Amino acid sequence: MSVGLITSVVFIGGGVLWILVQSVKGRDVDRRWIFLFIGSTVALALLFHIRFGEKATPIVKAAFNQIENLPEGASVLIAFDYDPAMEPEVGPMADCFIRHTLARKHKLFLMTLWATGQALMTNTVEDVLKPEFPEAEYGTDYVNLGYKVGGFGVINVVLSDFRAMYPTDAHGTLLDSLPMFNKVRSLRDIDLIISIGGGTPGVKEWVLFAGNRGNIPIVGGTAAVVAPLLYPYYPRQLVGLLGGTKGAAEYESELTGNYDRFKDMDTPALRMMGPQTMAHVVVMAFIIIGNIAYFRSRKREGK
Amino acid sequence: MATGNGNRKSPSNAVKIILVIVAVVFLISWISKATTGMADSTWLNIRDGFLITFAAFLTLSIFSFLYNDNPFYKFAEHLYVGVSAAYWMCLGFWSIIVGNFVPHASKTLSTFFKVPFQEYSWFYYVAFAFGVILLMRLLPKAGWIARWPLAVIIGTTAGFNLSRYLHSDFMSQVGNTFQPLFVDWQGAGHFFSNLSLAADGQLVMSAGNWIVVVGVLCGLVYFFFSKEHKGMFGAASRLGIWILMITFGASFGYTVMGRISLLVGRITFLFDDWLSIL
Amino acid sequence: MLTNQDHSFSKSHPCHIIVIILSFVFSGFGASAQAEDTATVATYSSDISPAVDLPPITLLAVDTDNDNGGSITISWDDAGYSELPQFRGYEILRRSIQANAPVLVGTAPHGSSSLVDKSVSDDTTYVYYVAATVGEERFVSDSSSHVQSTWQIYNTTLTPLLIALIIVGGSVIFFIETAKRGRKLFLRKIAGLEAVNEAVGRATEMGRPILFVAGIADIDDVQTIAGLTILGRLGRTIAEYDTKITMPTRTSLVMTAGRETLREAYMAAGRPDAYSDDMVFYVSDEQFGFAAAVDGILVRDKPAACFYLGTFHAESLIMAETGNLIGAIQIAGTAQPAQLPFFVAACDYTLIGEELFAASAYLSEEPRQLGSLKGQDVGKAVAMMLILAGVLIMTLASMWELDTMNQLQQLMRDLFSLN
Amino acid sequence: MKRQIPMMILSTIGTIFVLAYFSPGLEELEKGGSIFFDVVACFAFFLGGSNLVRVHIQKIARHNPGWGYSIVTLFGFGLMLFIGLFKLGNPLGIAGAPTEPGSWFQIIFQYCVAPLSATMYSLLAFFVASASYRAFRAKNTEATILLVAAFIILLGRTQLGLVMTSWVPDWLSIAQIPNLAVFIMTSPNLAGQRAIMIGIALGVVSMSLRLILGIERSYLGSDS
Repeated sequence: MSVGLITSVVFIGGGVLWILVQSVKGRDVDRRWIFLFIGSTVALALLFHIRFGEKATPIVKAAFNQIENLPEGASVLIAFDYDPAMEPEVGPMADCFIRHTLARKHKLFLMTLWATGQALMTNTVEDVLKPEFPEAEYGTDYVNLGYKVGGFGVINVVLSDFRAMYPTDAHGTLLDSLPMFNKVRSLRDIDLIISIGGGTPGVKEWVLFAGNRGNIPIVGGTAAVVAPLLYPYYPRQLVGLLGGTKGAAEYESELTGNYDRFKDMDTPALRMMGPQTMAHVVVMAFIIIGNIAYFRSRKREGK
Repeated sequence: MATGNGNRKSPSNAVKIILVIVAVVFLISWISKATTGMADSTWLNIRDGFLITFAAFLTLSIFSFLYNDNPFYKFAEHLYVGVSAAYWMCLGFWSIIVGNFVPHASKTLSTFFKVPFQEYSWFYYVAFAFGVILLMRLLPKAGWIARWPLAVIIGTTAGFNLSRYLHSDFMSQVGNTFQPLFVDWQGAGHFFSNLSLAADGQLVMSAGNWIVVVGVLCGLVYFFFSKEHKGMFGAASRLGIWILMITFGASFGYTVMGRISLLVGRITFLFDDWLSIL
Repeated sequence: MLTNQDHSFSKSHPCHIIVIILSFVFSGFGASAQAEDTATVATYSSDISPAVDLPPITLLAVDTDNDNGGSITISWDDAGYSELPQFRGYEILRRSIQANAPVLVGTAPHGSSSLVDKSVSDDTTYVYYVAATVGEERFVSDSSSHVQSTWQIYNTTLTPLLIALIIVGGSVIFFIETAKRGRKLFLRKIAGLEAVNEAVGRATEMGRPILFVAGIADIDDVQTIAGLTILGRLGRTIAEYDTKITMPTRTSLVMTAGRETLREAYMAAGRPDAYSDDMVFYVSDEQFGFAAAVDGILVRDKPAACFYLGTFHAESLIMAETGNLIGAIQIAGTAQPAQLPFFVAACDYTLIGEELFAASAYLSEEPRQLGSLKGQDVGKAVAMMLILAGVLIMTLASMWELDTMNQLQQLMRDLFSLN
Repeated sequence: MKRQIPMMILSTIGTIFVLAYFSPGLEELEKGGSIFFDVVACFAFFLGGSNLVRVHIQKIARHNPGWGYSIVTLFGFGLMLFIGLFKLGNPLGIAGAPTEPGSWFQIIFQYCVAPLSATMYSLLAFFVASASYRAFRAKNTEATILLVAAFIILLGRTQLGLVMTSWVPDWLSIAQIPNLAVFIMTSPNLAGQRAIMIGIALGVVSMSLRLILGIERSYLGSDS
């Protein structure tokens, strides 16, 4: 147990207890104490780098297992359909998926339906893929198809033929000269699609236009706001789903727990979840205390 | 209570001292930021040091509102209002007037603003004329004529939204509710022999659909205006309001995470970008 | 000549890379077409490959339905070319009847059988060809019949929507007319609206102002207009009670419309002298700049009653919690489902969705306005019946695999998906 | 007259736009409508801006309480307007976008407007906390349902929910908090959202009709 965690727990416990005592005594706690308390909770958690081991929920675990259970050398397509505003939430997911698939020696096809996704995709390749997997060879182990206009229309086309939409990859190399495309003609030759994104086109479009029609398993990663709208597709149309920072954090913990090589990897989502979890606990404590205070006061009035 | 800030007399010595302390703290921050800066030139370091310090000062000024209204918040608020109002006006001028209107109205102006001329369009002149009419508001006698552009806009809004809402919020939502009440039905025998309360089991999934259908119906009953909510109708309306309450509670709970992220973002800015202690 | 045409087309089409590549690959194509001048494409293709014994592709080119013109749909029947081992795809070629040489308008992959050409002009008549590319050879169809694109006056896919409009709109108008003739209407209570007078009264008693925020959207949003119509009724009460009102706005147009509304209200209450333009003022188009200023007004002016009626986003809770802090009576109303929870939690009364649009009718107590509410109820009843019918059909179709049931199910889906 | 003409304009345009939705040939109208709105809204900036300046000059002239802050507003407004309209410090001059990276306009946005906006936004974290302490009390059935739903979802968003109910067997997995949270989001929550949306659609139809028919017209001001 670190000093930081102990300090924070003592702080939160003490604070909650104090507010509880005040409330039970029938004194309304000044909201400034509540403000100070929630602010300090988040600040402490950040300052002491507090993090909790997230255990994957079934829906995230299912995504993890899907990649885990593919045979070595399977073809996996990752779509980066997001913009910088969504990056903090879904960026960590992209890093995880790249790490996991390459560690499993799958072949990676990277593409994006968002103009703004292009730069983010390149960043991920430069910052994660190249330094961590120097052995991965372009054209044999991964390929960057880049961005094409057309939204779900692009999906429609690549469902029957990659070359019709992408005569070349993002660097202008003809697809036919890339070894990865020897056996891959269309999306139907892909073993798994991972769609990362929170807008339109995004996971929903991949499910409707590729998953349903081509019968290809899809794993999704989205911003938290969109996730509830996608739950109805799980587990039949979506094999697994990562919702927001929490989903990303769960995946990070699965990865660090199962792979020695990722033990010390950067885990931005887990880092974000420390303050999140503590703040949630505090908010829940507030709801409970508020109700205890309310019932006490009603009892008193009853007498 | 925060409401009880009372009638403090004119700025006391304490307030002055606080002002001085704050000024000194941020001055020190500026100097230290400027001296530890990484930019190429001293001038850039001084500038960036100031900008970061100023942004931190504004951030803390807004946070100080949580304690009480105070001169720092007032300063930040007034600065925010002035700067942002001008920001939007400039954007409106450059993107709409120069970006859309000028390329359709005048070759000379297009050349002046260095935007490619497109083609003359009478429509833009009409819009321009109505814009001028709106400004008649400034004249006491002709103010009433300014209602014309408002009438055009409100007419457009009413007409267009009528069909659009009926399409996306009425037809589509009614259509989305068409779902079987039994999921994956393979006969009663199969249903009962596999009965379980598993989250992905047939019973729970079917119950979900029942709740959606009954919930939508009862929710609609709640909104009925011209029928007294009594008897069966009253019961349905009561169930309707419960469903609405679950909706509100669930949305509230779900949003908390996003809101905390915002705070994490600001505190990270203060700790990392400004104080460099993370 | 041909290359030029190809090039100008390529600018407007995402597949332009393919087009350019192909125009190089088949550079002989333009030359031969030019040389033969009057010849159509079909002859040139059969010159190259008489070997394969397959009938030519048959094709149909028609104006795209339910659109704004500038689009032709080409569909074809593959005669077996796609089964050939070296099949590479289809090319769709177009020739305006004045011109001799066709241009490539697009390519289609294996398995496809139609393409929408959106690069046509309504003034020109065209013919189309479809070519199957097999290896290095191309098998070109006979030309399609003459076709010209045009725009349609009515979008037939929206017919169900039109029927819904007639039913819902018709019943609203019907009940407005009925109400004119003086039929009494029962209306249930809406707590938030019952409290309006109480709130204004309290502000008068305390000698403190009333804050009114018509949302943060501009005047081109129905919710803002709904907020303003409520202001129209509320303004009369405020003028009668002679209470002060403060209305900060996020946009200048809402300020203008708000002033018109409030002036009219004061006029109607017989207090035009008490009205001043200063009651309504523009703050800043910046969402949170506006929120910061409203918070400032709340803590400094301490209004006794706050009304938040219109479109709100994240600032809803910032305003409502600060208003709660100063102990104001707060009445909110919005049709933003995402913000309703925060208003419900922090305000005394909240108008939920539809109630916001009904509020001005309620407050006006004018029979015609109230009649429209009855019309809305008819709409709800229709919605409920449709849902029941749809659910019944879906359930039955899922339990008994009957063709008629499945057809009915598909029909319901099509009717409501409107495409 | 002062009221009849705008009334007529509104009814005519409203009717045209209701019908335009059904006519592909009139698609351009909708685009025209938004261009019209944009241009008029730009002119409205004159009204809003001049009013802003007038209000604050008045405050300063009358030495109203807090008039000193009005100077801050006017200073910020004037400075930003001057820099923005003349594109001062824009690396690409007049041809550059106003928000060109490195331009003074963009620097002020980045270090003044952006932090202010983000911080104002982040106040929500505090207000969410105070609202949950104060407002989520089981005063009656409705409030209790609201509170329980919120609590389950909150639990489901943290590790706590999973840990607390991980012992629940698979045949009862709906009782596991994360699953229950998903169930609430996708069933009752969805139903409530839909009922609200259908109601809103009807409300908009009815209000638009009242506007187009001229029954609702307070926003157009008075006759005299």
